[in-house]
Amino acid sequence: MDKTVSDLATAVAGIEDGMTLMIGGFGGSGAPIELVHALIDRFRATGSPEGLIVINNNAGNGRIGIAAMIDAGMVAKMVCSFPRSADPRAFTEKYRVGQIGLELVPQGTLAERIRAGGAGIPAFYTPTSFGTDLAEGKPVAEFDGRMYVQERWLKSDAALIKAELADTMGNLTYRKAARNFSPLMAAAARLTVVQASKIVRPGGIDPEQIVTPGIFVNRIVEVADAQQEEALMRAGVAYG
Amino acid sequence: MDKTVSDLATAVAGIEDGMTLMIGGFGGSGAPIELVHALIDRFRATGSPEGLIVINNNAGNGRIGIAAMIDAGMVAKMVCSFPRSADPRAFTEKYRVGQIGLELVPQGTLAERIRAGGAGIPAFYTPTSFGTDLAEGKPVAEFDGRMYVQERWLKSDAALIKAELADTMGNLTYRKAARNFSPLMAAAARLTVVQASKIVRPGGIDPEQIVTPGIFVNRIVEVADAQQEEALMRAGVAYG
Amino acid sequence: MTEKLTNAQIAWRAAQDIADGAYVNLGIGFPEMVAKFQPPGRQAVFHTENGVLNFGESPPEGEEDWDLINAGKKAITLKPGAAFFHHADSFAMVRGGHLDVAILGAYEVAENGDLANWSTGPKGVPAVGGAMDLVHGAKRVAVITDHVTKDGRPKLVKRCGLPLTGVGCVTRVYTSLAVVDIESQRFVLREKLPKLSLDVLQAVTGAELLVDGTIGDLIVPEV
Amino acid sequence: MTEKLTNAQIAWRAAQDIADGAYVNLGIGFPEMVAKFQPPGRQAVFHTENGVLNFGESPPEGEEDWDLINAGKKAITLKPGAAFFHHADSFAMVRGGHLDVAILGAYEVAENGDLANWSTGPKGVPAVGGAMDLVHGAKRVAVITDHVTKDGRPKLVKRCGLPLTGVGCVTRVYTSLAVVDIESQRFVLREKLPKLSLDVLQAVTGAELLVDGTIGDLIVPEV
Repeated sequence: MDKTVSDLATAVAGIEDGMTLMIGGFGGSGAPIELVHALIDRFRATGSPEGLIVINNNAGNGRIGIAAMIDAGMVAKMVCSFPRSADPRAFTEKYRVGQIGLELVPQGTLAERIRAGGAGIPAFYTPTSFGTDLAEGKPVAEFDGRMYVQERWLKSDAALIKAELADTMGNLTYRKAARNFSPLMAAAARLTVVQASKIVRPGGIDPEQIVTPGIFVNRIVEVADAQQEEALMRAGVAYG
Repeated sequence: MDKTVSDLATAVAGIEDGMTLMIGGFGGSGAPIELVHALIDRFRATGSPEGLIVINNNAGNGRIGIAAMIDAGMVAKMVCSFPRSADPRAFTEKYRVGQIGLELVPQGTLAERIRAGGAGIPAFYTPTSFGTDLAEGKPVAEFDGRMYVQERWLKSDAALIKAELADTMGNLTYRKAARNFSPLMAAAARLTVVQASKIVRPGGIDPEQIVTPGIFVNRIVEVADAQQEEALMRAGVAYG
Repeated sequence: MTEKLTNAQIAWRAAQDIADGAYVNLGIGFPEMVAKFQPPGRQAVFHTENGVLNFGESPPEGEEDWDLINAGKKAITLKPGAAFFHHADSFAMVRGGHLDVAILGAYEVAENGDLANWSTGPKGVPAVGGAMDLVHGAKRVAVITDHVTKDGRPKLVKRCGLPLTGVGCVTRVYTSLAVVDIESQRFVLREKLPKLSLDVLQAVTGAELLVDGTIGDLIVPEV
Repeated sequence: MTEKLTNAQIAWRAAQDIADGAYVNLGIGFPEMVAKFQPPGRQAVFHTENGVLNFGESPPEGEEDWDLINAGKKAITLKPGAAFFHHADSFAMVRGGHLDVAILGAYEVAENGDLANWSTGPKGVPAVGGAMDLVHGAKRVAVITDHVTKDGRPKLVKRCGLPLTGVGCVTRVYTSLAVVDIESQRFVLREKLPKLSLDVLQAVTGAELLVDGTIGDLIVPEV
């Protein structure tokens, strides 16, 4: 079994119009910039994929990564907890004129909904957001004298993930706080695509240290010197 | 901050009559034999703790560990998925004459209920057990055309856990499949007590490799040459 | 009905349907035997509920590491690319639909896909383990079983009489006499022992066997 | 009301109530300042929602590792004993009641413990982050805030007018003028600036301040 693919274009093949797409990362940490840009390249060449629903903690930063997807007109809706980042122009401009949708989800609920999607838990109760505008229309229930909001799982057609090490079977480690949502998204997506700084043979990662077991991963592509979104943004880089 | 205690008796102090106690391990792997035996020692010396509700995948094996607790008469009820182990005499004898209770929980539901307890999720839905005797009396609901059973979180007054490495702040690693329920129980208990093969200074475990962060741990005691339940059982050892 | 497949032969037949690279959970006991019979060139990744992916055979006696066991508490070994994880992650794999196949034993399988394999009734100590999770998680849930009980009663039945493990979950049954799919709540016969007549097979089956297209010959080597 | 505490002084006061070894989450922005003012001999363990426990100060400019950031996306460093974990585990810590204290900013705090700190209304792009989880997770949820808004209106109110972050969640408020507990859905005054009269303080507070025992002097060094 070898899940390695040779290039970024192959890695993101099969992500089509209207799909729901989870993208790992919290701000710039863990953002799979090269995979996202490969998807933008395809859109520029073919006009597809568009109409995407993108799930990420934020809604893009500067003119790169998810922000560049939004700029390019590929994103119909963002599902996120914090669309106001350091430089949220791309999202804000389209949101103000009604050209992009937003489902705002508290960060812990977003994480837990994605985790539930991967774990086969269709719904759960959380105290988070009870009594607030974000709980409107959701079922509530009392347990042990306290009120809770029912939340539904989140799944996706595909996930784009940035890992540190991968073995060819798809076992993954992450680098520092770049881990964030990625292990959850890997499990919640039908097609999980990973860019890893290095791909090693099976056995090249200690079984104790694997964070995402390969069962959750479909494709891996090596991106040895991956770009860092935060650095690109601070350098004022725009993609395309 | 130093969560280390000097001996096993101190480690299990505060576990009192009638408490709910999670005990890590799946069969013999990960069973914190020394902590369990320290609790039995106290019971033999003082008559307490008794009337315990014990949560573990199994219901003891041979005449050691949880089985020895049951033999000693400390356990009012087991919450487990598989009370029939290689040598389940201790539980079976008391169960047949109605001297011990049993709440039978499917293994994945047991894991998820404990995980929910640690994560502040009071209830969740699972497809597991729908339409079976084990779902009797539980609320059911339909999501996306499929039926699910509502399950409640499991929390406990205390947890006894076996780790491999611990640092003095309570960060833990485990050894191979001895991990099993322990990271979940550490989070779901009010008082989490850990026996570790080795205790190191903070920074002595790579932050990437910590499985249980110290926030979930209250006390650590070093047990350098911990006994292996399976080996003891095969040797026919009885505790006490 | 003197001629029937041995357990090993049933396991062999089930193993032929497992694709290379499939993620597979084998139930405790008889189903564990399936791992031995993977066709050459194919390598499945085996999952055990207690937190290991890609484990291999048992170590030689005396070399067991009792921290490295499977769900049946047997000592195992690791293959390259193995991973450890905790029980919640393990059952996320199960319940979340990440396993390609689960192969389980059965007391009874009903034509509506219901499975009974965890309790023979109120006597004794009940124990369920991970069976109820597995039947609702894997993409394909298959059963391997003798076609009839030790005293000759059908194990493929109209409706289960024993306590259920899961509702409508089984899609294929490999027996000592036949391979039967469950489709639209009916048994559909796919293969049978070549010398066995349909009538004789039907007589030891507790619900109607539909025939939909050709019935293949169930031919299994000595194993 | 010319005399009031600076933000740093409010943060200093809040820091005095954090025990040695406490697990603490500080909200983005102003609350982050609390970390600087831990009393000598005490060391809290700071948690950030994006998956780090026991982080320390920012690195010098130019030495940032942008894979090592806090919830405010600022570069951080690690202390010995730090740990990384994913977002679901991070919010298990939050929601599961494992944090001892969360200290957050506020637009409004009501005498019933309701907090509004995420939205100033329908205009602009809404963003909530982890605030709604934090207010229902930590064992103690405290707020640090100026006592009044920039245009002089009370931030401690009878009922919040802005969209809520959480219901009945705040137990203590550190302001530029006072320390106020919330008990049985009422504001209870614990400390005030020594020269400030109760009447003047009440006049800039949007709900009644109860007095229960002595009112301490809120004395804070220049920081």
